[in-house]
Formats: sequence, structure tokens, C-alpha cells
Amino acid sequence: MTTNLQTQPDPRVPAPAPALEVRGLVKHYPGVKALDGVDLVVRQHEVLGLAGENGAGKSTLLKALVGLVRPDGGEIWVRGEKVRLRSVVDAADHGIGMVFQEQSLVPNLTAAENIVLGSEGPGVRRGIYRWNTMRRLAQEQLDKIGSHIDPLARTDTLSFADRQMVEIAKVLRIEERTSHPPVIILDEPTSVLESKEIETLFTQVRRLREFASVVFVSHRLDEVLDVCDRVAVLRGGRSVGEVPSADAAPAELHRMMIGSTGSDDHYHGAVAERPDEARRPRLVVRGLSGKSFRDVDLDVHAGEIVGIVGVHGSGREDVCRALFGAEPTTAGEVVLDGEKLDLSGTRAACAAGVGYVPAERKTEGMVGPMSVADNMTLTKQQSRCTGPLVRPRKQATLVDRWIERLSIRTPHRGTAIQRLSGGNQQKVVLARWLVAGDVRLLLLDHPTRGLDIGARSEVYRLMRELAGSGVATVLLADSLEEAIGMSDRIIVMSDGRATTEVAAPPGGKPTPLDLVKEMV
Amino acid sequence: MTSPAEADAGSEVVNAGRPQPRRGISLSDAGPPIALVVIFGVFAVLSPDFRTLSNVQNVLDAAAVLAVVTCGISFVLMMGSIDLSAPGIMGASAIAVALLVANNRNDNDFGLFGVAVAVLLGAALGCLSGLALVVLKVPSFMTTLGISAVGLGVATLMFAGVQPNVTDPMLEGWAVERFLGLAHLTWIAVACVLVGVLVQRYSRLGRYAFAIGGAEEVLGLSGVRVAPYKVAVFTMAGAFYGLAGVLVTSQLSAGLVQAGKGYDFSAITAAVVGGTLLTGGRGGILHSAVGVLLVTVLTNGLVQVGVSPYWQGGVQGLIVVAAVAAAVLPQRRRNQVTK
Amino acid sequence: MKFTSRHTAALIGVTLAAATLTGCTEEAGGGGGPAAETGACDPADVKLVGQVRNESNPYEAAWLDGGDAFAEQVGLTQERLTYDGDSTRQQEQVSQLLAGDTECLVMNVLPNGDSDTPPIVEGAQEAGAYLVTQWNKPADLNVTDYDTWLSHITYDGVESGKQIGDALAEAIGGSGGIVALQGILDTGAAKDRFAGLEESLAANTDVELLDDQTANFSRAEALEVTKTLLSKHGEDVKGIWAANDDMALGALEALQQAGRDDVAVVGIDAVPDALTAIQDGTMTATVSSDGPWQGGIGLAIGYCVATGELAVEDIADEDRAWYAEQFLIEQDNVADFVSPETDESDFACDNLFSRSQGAMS
Amino acid sequence: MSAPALTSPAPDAVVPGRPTVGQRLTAFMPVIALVVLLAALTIADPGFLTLSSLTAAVRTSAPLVVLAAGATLVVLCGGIDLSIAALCSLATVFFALWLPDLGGITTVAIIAATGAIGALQGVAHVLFRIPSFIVTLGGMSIFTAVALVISDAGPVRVVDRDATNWLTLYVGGVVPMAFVVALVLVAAVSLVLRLTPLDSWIRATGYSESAARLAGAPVDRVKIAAFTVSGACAGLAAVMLVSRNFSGSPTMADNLLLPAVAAIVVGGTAITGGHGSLWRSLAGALVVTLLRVGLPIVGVPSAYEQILYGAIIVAAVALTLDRSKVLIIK
Repeated sequence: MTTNLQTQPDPRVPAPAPALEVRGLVKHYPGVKALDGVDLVVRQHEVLGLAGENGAGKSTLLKALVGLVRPDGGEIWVRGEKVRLRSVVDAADHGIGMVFQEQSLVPNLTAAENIVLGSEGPGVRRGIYRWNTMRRLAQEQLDKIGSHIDPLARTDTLSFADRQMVEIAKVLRIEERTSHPPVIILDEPTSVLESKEIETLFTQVRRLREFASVVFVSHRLDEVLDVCDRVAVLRGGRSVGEVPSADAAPAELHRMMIGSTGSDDHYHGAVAERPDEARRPRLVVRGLSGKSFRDVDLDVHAGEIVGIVGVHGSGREDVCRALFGAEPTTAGEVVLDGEKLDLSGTRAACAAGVGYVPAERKTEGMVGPMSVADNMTLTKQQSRCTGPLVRPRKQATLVDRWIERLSIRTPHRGTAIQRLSGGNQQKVVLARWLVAGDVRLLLLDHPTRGLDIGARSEVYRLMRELAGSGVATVLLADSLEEAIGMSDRIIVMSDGRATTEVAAPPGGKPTPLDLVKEMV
Repeated sequence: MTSPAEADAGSEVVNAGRPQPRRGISLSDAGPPIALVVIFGVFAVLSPDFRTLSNVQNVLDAAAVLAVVTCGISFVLMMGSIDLSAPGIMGASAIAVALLVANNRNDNDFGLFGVAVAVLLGAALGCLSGLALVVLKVPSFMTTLGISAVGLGVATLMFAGVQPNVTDPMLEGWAVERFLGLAHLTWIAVACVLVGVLVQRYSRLGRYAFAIGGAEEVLGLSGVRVAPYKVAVFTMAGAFYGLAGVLVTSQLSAGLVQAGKGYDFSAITAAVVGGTLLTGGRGGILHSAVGVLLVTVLTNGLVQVGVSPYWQGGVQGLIVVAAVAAAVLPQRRRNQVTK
Repeated sequence: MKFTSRHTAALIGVTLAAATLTGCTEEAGGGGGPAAETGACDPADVKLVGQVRNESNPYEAAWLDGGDAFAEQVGLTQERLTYDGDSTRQQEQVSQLLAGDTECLVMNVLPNGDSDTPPIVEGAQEAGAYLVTQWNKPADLNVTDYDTWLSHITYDGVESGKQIGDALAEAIGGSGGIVALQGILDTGAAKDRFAGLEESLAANTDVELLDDQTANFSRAEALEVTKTLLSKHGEDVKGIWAANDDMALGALEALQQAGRDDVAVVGIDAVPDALTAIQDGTMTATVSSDGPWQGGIGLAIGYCVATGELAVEDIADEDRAWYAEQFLIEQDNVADFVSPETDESDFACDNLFSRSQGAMS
Repeated sequence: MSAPALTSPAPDAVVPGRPTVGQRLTAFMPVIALVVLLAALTIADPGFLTLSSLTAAVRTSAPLVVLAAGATLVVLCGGIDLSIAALCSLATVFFALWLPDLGGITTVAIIAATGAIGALQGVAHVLFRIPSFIVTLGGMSIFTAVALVISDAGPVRVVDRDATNWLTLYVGGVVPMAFVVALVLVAAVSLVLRLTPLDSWIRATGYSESAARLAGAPVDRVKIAAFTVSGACAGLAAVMLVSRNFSGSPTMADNLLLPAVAAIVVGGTAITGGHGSLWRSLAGALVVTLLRVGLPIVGVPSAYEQILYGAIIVAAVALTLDRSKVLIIK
């Protein structure tokens, strides 16, 4: 089924030089071929989707396109001209810019400064800032994408979605460097956005097409198909084909990505047994109040997955952190298995068998430079100790067992966790709560953020498995679909209150629309 | 990216560095000025000598040198680096200027040119520590400590056993002559603070220093080469220390190797008390200026109210900790990172 | 990180083994043991060492130059050591020095503080190096208890503090307020001098001590402290007593900046700038201490003993710890001190103690 | 902290988990720096490389090793302890004052007291969330003030030397007991860290405090413990200084602060926390000691000595810092 890119006839445009063309790009890392002869064509004024599992070589390819990675072989052509990209500046000079997956804005500067950063042009004369010019320059960029952000607002006072807009505005500045329509690369722009924000973003992406080419990377295949004209698929460092999105279905893409038939309906892949509703709930929350939430009531039974949905500012993240003792509460009572839960700190929560997977994996979830083994046993030290002493053997056996059980792909248990791919990192973080086998309540804050489909499915399977073994789970899902697919019940939060509860049994799932109505 | 905890902490502060209507003054910004007023008030009540006009002049005059040093160090702290080179650079520039203007050791009489050379010497030494930071990738803590030793060595070489005494009327005049009740030195310091504020708000160097403290890696991704700006910030800080060395020489009418003794920690203290974070990305020259006044008022007030010399350092330390605690406590949150 | 544990384990193993096998002894690794009381060193083998705080202060730089002058006189060179006013560093240097060849080692040392003298003395005794100390010594440490600690020379701080106190009282007409700038509080010199001032105050009952603050012997600190004291006490300040000339000079700057020329200032040490100030009439008095002579005499005593020209037991007990001659310098006699001269004859082995004002009390 | 450009990619192929030759070399850099420096000093003055001279040098280094070792723990947690030297000075005064009453147990009492004072600073740091730089800067001036007041600003003689005499002995005739004690301390603390979860807690706290906290690591308690050990080490260093100087003085150790921090950094411990170890600080302290005593003894004039000290110390850090563990050098 592999389709060759070069021979693909273009149905619409006769044939102007492609905005960007990659031929046989090769990149080796010690022990691995990250890119193994990738071919890719980005036509002018199109939105090209790029899909592939983690490790397929997407991020290496993108980095090569913006000069952050020097390829070992192959060619990059920009508008019919062969180029060598040595740095971000080089790439920008050729009209290629990228919005990074993790936002690359300076939090303590104004939006305007961030937009023009590195290419201030007339905004800075002889090293002196001309604030009015700068504001005007930034405003022009923001107008292009129809954003109404105050250019002089400090970036860290903006919402995440607004910051994403600033990023796009910033990338569009590369127009100033080149007379041609730019190529904008969006790497996972939606992974942390709420559905409404995603809609805004898509509108902007479609507008971008009018004066630029866009490469759009996302793990959410439905999104890719929704916004892109064509989708190119990478697997194992090679291009395995491309499809016009009008004709494709997520399932087909997925099959191309993993190289075998699969089903898009991964949420429902393995439905756990229904929890026994008659039993007393494992977690009982009554009247929990804090800085950003009030009077939250919540019951979670053993083996049940309860999703909490809500827009930004609904307070659901804070509720989750409060249950883990990481956010102060002002009132309310939390009972876990009949015992009052001590919310004074994370230590107490851990000791009581509560586990928490934070949304910010890189800064809060894991300790990057430490090894997989040490990260995995960081919380449940007793699992690798005898008395107060660490037993390296015991740790090794335990960690190796979990590496195998969760099929974590790591060279060695002693490898620094930051060298693993996102999905494997997340599995280690999850394993941290499982090694001792005493976890009773799992709080998952966006556990699949930034993971590809393969890794997601594995996380879903793991969640199901844990629920099956009686763990009560609270899930703040990445998307409504995920919440619906995974949860047994869904609590809708808005303005710091739990407003509605929607049952979501298998076969009786609500639609996203039902939930959105409740959320606003 | 910074962790959300840090970003949140930052977001509570509306930064002053732009012509934008302020969205209310946050506590961490208002804290140091309030502390200054409170401490000033306490001393004024306790000691009648303290609240005289002449003493206020005295406090401002006494703050001059520290203010200039703090101007320099603030930019370094804004970047998230640290600078301990003030004693060495000030010593070198103090001896240099004393030997270049009219003095008792040689026949030089270069006047303002001599001052400029001394400031340039400071800048050169500052540049060296910046270069060591970006080229050798040695943490600024060590490079500046090393440069401080180098500066002291250079100063001792130039000192050569005989105290250079300044006879230059201009330089001596700076400390003695007054304008609007304040010594010329003090006006020079005020000018430095103004220059500092302008650099911080309106120059690329100042804004980038701020940005480096906020998210250094992002600048790289935006195609900004950070290294030259880091070197430039250390060079500018060196120039400020150089000028401070000149000011000390003017005050003492003599070039001393020890001209900058203790200014490293007092300047850091002043900057931190004023609300500059050691992790970078927050604070500014005006914050630091308030911090300088706080520290100077404390030193002066403790003498005025007659605290035993033994206890003065201790009381000062206690008040600094209390001042920072008062500023930090309201923002204290769970899972907050404090280094 | 893996091999760290192996590393530490190895360390522990080795240390424990060493400890158990060999036991503990009191022997130092090197050192010469108690040396011959009177040396018979070849004059060419004598190693001369002068150690002061730093070379960035005129008095101590002159001291080392005096030592160089003496060394040249006997055809040797002096090793110049400075420890930057850091007690720990002084100890470290001395112990490193004593770990080398100590047979004909002569040290002329300025201990940083009283408490730094005993370890230096004991180290020298153990290694058999000849030692002369100056300025700082705990009162109950007796030179005569040691063999190679040849002599301790100082100026009578109480006396100098009193002399300038009296001169100050006279300069302000016998009555009025004065402020005192103390030296580093942790030094005998600072305390003795202040005690001298108190004696003087007891005698001049109309002089009132308004305030005393430390300026740590530093010109820059004296400037700030004086400014503050001036604004605190204003016109009441008629005189400033400083425990050394550097602080007196700092105080002079402060007075100049405050536009006050009616305040008398006194100091101690007779540094060149102070002498100039006394000549100009801006400063009232100081007390001489002769750096170049101090730098030479200590080495001279050691050299004479090391070469056998002088036997330790021949040094009279009153010459083992003595006050050197000092003078009150005021405007009328300042001319005599502007260029201090040391005479080669001061360092002749039979004339070493000519400047003694008597044994330390 | 990590941005896309800076994190290394995630190769899926299995590479050996063992450190490469380069990594091993980096780990031993402090020792290499030490040997190079020693060689240079020996070339400058062949008389420097004698047994007695080396014995004196390691004896000299003992208090610095102890101070640096304690502070290393705080640095590993991502903080800094600027109060060690002042606390050590205060402890020398305490020691001299208490010795007549307490006799033989004074040493223990001092270490306990300074440990408690260190813990107090740690509590202030974690409870009020004041940066450690500020807490310990304040501590530094407070301890100095207290020391000045209780000692009446003067040295306090120690007449009874029996209590400290054991530190002046030599093991096997050559190794000074003080240095042996320092070695045992470094080894013991390292061992405790290796054998207990403390090691991963400390490193997790230093690398990423928020992640450590959310993983349920006892971050606050670890930090307080680090400050406590740092304080106790200052007490032990004080006993060593007293054994050397036969007196306590309110300013005795003040000038050891910057050398101690320099020793930590020269050893290759990251000042930002997480990466480093005590044995590195041991090597670093020896390098710094050699620089402090070696340069003047081999006859470098005082002005050039300072210039050389500055240059060498920067070069030493350039050599020893493992940059693969620290992404951004501030």
C-alpha cells in the first residue's frame, strides 16, 4: 500500500516548485537510524499532515527542517533550490519556521517581544527598543491570525491558547526574512488545548494556507484529517505513504502508522468488568473547597474510572492536586476506604495509597537526569529496601520486571529517563505507583498528553487493567472523546463546582456534544 | 519551559519594564518599598538624630557606591547568574584611577580620561568573566570568584607597596562638593540608576538579560545567540564596578586595593532584598535601588539608635531575612520550588 | 555513578586497615624534632621568611621591604609571604613552611591575632625553626618557655592609645566630646589602644566619649562610620580618636566631605599619608611604629642565633618579649619621621635590642 | 527546563548502559586536576613533593574537606549554605567556652549544637520558603554577631588540650588523624547515602524539586537533614581548627567560606543541584588547599599568586564540570 511521493500526480496545481521538498534524508544516532531515507513534499499553500508513531522519526525530521539537527545524508530543497540548514536562523532565512511542541516563549517578556524575538527589525534601532514600533509589528502579526491579545501583556499572564497564538504569530515573522510564502511547522499544537481552543486554532491554520504552507503534526488522527489537505505517514524513519485526507479514515492512517490493521476504537478495546455499584465507594469527597474550586462532591468506587471534564479554569486540575495534598484546601472532607485522608501534603497521600500522574511530565512527573530505575522506585522506596537499606538486587529485579510487564523500551534500567521517548517516560511514571502494589486511588492528570496512538493504547490498556484490579481512578482526559471512551462516569466541572454527573457505561456513552452543553 | 509553579509565581508580578497601564501593584513589588518606609519610620521614632535632614543626606551619600555596584550586579542576577567579582574589579579600578589622575606616585594627570580608563579596565575584567562563562562553560559563581582574585592581584601589582594618594581636584571634588544638598558622587549614582533603568527597559541588552533569566533556551530557538549578550552583561557590570571603584577612590582620596571589600555580598543582599530573584527573570534596577536604600538605612539607623557594634551585623542579617520572609510568605504555596 | 560506592568502600577499607595495623603515633611525618638550641648554620644556608597580612597596605609592604634590605645586607634573600588577613591561611602557610626544610629556617611573623600566635610558636618549636613574632601574643604565653621562639616585639598599645588620647584632649582644649574608631575587635592591638584611650579619659575628665564604633582598621569603613557619627552627634564632636592611621585618614575624608575643619583627629602607626596630614595641620598626632625596622629586626635576631653569633640562653629574659621604642608625632617633630631610616648597625648581632623600652608587662 | 533543542533524542535501540570511557574520565577529572596541580607545584619547586610536605598539606585540608563535604549535601539538594564558615567560627568559641565545664563530651556537644543550628536554618528555609542563599546569608551575620558577643570579640584560649589532642595524632606515623577523620566522614556519609533511599531523594530534590515532591519524596525533611549535616560538619571542622590553633575565635573560620564553595565546584558538583558527590568535594578541597598553601610556598609573589589562584580555579572547574549533566550554565 506504500505510495511513492514523487510519482503522486497533483490533481489541482499544474506544478510550481514545491514549497519544501525532502529527499532521502538520513540521520543516525548512536545505535539507531532515526531517519532512514525520508522523502516528503510540501506544496505551496497546502496543509500537510504528518503522522507517525513515537520513534517514527517525526521529531528528528522536523528538527532537521529547522536546522536543529544536521542530517547525515539526503537533501532539503526549498522552492526548487537545494539548501543546507545550519541553525534556526538559517531555516528562518529560507522561510521555514516551527511552533514547538513545548512552547518556546519567554514567560517574563511581553507578547510583542516574544513575537519579534530574534528578528526585531525596525523594532530595535542600534540596540534601543522602540516600543511603539514593536507593538505595531506585533499587532500586525496578531491581526493576521485574527487574535485579539494585547501585544504588551506579559506572556505568562496569558492563557495557554493565547500563548499558542503568540507562538504562531511569532513564527509568521519569518515572512519578513523572505519574499516567498513561508513554511510553518506546527508540532503537536493541540496536545494541551481544550476543544474550543482547538477549533480556534484550526480556523487560524486554514487561514494560514492563504499565504503559507503548513506542516501539521498531531497524534490525534481525526484532527489531522480534519484540518489537512494531505497526510504523509512516517514509520521507522521512512516515508510509508500519503493519502489525501478527504478519502482517508483514521483507521486507515493508523494502520499505515503501525504497519498492520488496527482499530481506531481503541478506547473500548478492553472494557473492564463493571464495578460493583452496591459496594461503598472507595473514595468519598464531600464539600471540598480550595482557591479555585468550591463544594466539590465526588464518589469513586473501586475499579471505577471517573472522568472529570471542564474548560480551562473549571478548577478540575486543582481538585485533582488537592486530593493528592499538593494544593491547599479550605474546607471539606475526603475519605478513602473509610479512613479520613490526610490532605496536608504529598507524603501523606502517597502513604495512604494515592497515586498522581501530573500533566507536566517533564518538570513534575519525572526527574530527567535520574535513571529509569530510580525514577520508578522514587516513591515506593520500601519496594527496593530491606529495612532502611537499599538492596540494588531487589531494585533491579523489580524494575526489570516492570520494564518487561509494561514493555517499556529502554536500553537499560540505568538509562536516564530523559533519554526515553514520551510514551515510555509516562509508563515509568505510572509504574512508580504500581511497584509496591498498594495503590488504591490513581489521579491521572492528562496521562496521554503528547503520546502517540501506540503509546496511548498501552496507557489505556494499563488503566483498564488497574481498574480491573480494583484501583479507583480519577481521569482528567486529554480530550472529550478520551474522557467518554475511558470513563465509567463523567463529572462535569464549571467555575470551580461539580455541576453535573453523566453516566458513561459501555454501550450507553454520551456524545461530546452532550458534555459540551454542560461545560459552558 | 519553566514549571507552572514558577510561571505562576511570576505571573503575580506585573513587570514594570514597559509602557503599559499597570494592573494593580502586587505584593512582592510593593513589599520592599513598604519595608523601607516602615524601617525608616521605626528609626525616625527611635532616634531624633536619625530624622534630621543632614542624616537623610548622609544616608543617600552613603548609598552612592553600593547603588552603583548594585546596578551592575542586578543585570547579572536578572540573567540568573551570580557575580562575586566586585571586590577585585573595584580594587583594580581604584588603584588604576588613583595612578592615572594627579597623584603622589607619578606625574600622570589625565583627569576624566583616567576615570574612563579605570572604568574600561573594570569592563575588561567583567568581559573576562563573561567570556570564561560562555567559552569555558564554567558557572558564573566560579568565573567571577576567579576574576575577583585576578583583579586583586592586578591591583596589588599596581599598588607596589606605596599608597597612591589622589591630588586631582576634580576627583576629590566629587566627594566634597554638593549640589542640592547631595554630594556629586550621589548624583553620579542617581545617574547610574537612571541609565540602568533605561538600559533595562529600552535596550535590547537589558531586555535580553531579562529574557535570559526567564527562559534562556527559548532565545536559542528564536535564533538569538545568547552568548554575546551574556558577555555584554558581565562587561557592563564590570564597568559599573569600575566606576564604583573610582567613586571609592574619590571618597577616600586614595587608591585602595581593598576598595571593594564586602561589596559583593552587600550588593547581592541589596538586590535580593529589593525583590530580584537569584533564579533570574525577575526584579530590576528600581527594585535594587530600593534594596540599596533599605540596606543603607539599616546600617545607618542601627548606629544612630546605638546598637552595639557587635550586634549590628546580626540585627542586619535578621532584618534582611525577615524582610525577604515578609515578601515571600504571602506567595507561599504548596509544592513551591525554593532553592 | 556506579563506581562511587566502590570508591568509597575502598577508601574506608584502606583507612581502617591502616588505622588498625599501624596504630596511632604522635610522630609527625617530617620535622626536625627539637633543634639545637644554638645553631651552627652556614650563613649561606639560612632561609629567611617574612610573613605579614598583605602587600596592599603601605605599612606591611614597608615591613617586607625592610626584611629584604636586611637579607641583602647579609647576602641572602627573604621569602615574602602574605596571608591576606586570614588567620586560617596563615596557619596553613606556616605549617606548610615548617613541613619543609626547617634546619636553618628563620621566621619573622606578624600573627593575625593573639590567638594565632600559640600554634605558630608550637609548630616552630616542634620543627626547630627560629621564630620572632611581633604585635600579637596572648599575655599568658611566655616566650621564655620555648627554645626557638627567640623574641616577641611589640609596641605598647596602651601607652600609644593614651598618648594620642592626651594629645587629642589637649588639641580640643581639654574639654568636649570625642568619638572613637576601634580596630578589629578581635585583636590585642585594638583592645590595648582602646584601653589606653580609657586611661587618658580617666585623666582628662572633661573630655567625653560620645560614641565608639569599630571600623576594622579600614579607611573605607572609617569614612562611612565617621559620616554617620558626625550626623548623629553633629557639632558635639570636637575630636576623633582612631586606633590606627588608616582609620584616621578615613575620618579626615569624612570631615572634609562634611565641611568640618574644626575637628581634631589622632591615629597610630605613622603611615606616610598621616605624616603628610600632620605636616599640613589637618591631623593632630600619631604614634610611630617603624615598619622597615620591624621587618629587619625579626630576621636579624633569628639570623644571629641561627649562625651561632648569639645563643638563645644569652638573650636576656627581658629581651625575649619587649616593647620597642615609639614616639608621639605631632606637628612640631613630624619632620624627623617623614623618611624613617634604618641603620645597618640596628641589625648587628650585638646591638639587636637597642630599641627596647623594656620588657612587656 | 528542557526544551526540544536540548534534550537528546530518544534512540530506541539498545545501547549499553555502562558509562563510556569519556564519562569515566569526567568522573575522575577532580583527581586528575589534583595530580596535575601537584605535578606543576613540584616542577616549580622540587622540594614541595616530600612526604612531610604532603602530610602537612592533607592535615591543613582537613577542616576544609569537612566544611565542603557538609555543604555539598545542601548544594546537591539545589540550595547553598553560606553560613558554614561563620557557624564554624561560632563553634570554635563555643568549644573554648564549654570545654572547662563539659570536658570530654564537648566535641559531641558542639557537633550536636551546630547540627541543631543548621537544622534551624533548614526549617526556616523550608517552612517560610525563603531562598537558602538568603537564610544562610542572614545566618552568617547572626552567627558572627553572637560569636563576637559571647567571646567579647576576642580569642578564647583552650588550656586543656587533651580534648583535642587526638586530632593531632598521626595514623601510621604519616597520615594526620584530622584528615583520617575527614576521610571517614566523607566515606561514612557517602555510604549512608548509597545504602539508603536518601541518595535518590537528594538527587531528585536537586534536579527537580517539584517532581520529587509530587513523587512523594520527603523533600522538606531531606533539605532540613542536609542543613543539619552541614551544620554538624561545621562543628566538626571547628573542633579541628581548635585542635590546630589551641583557641577559639569569633572570626577564625570566616575566610573558609569561599574556599569551601570553591572546593565543591572544583570537585565538579553542579551548583544547581542534583549532580555531584562528596568524594568530588574531597578532591576539590585538596586542590583548593594546594592552591592556597602551595603557591606562596613555592615562591609565587603575592600579587601573582592571586592572579594565578583566580585563573587556575576557573580552569580547574572548566576541567571537572560534567556538562552533560547540566544543560544551562548560569
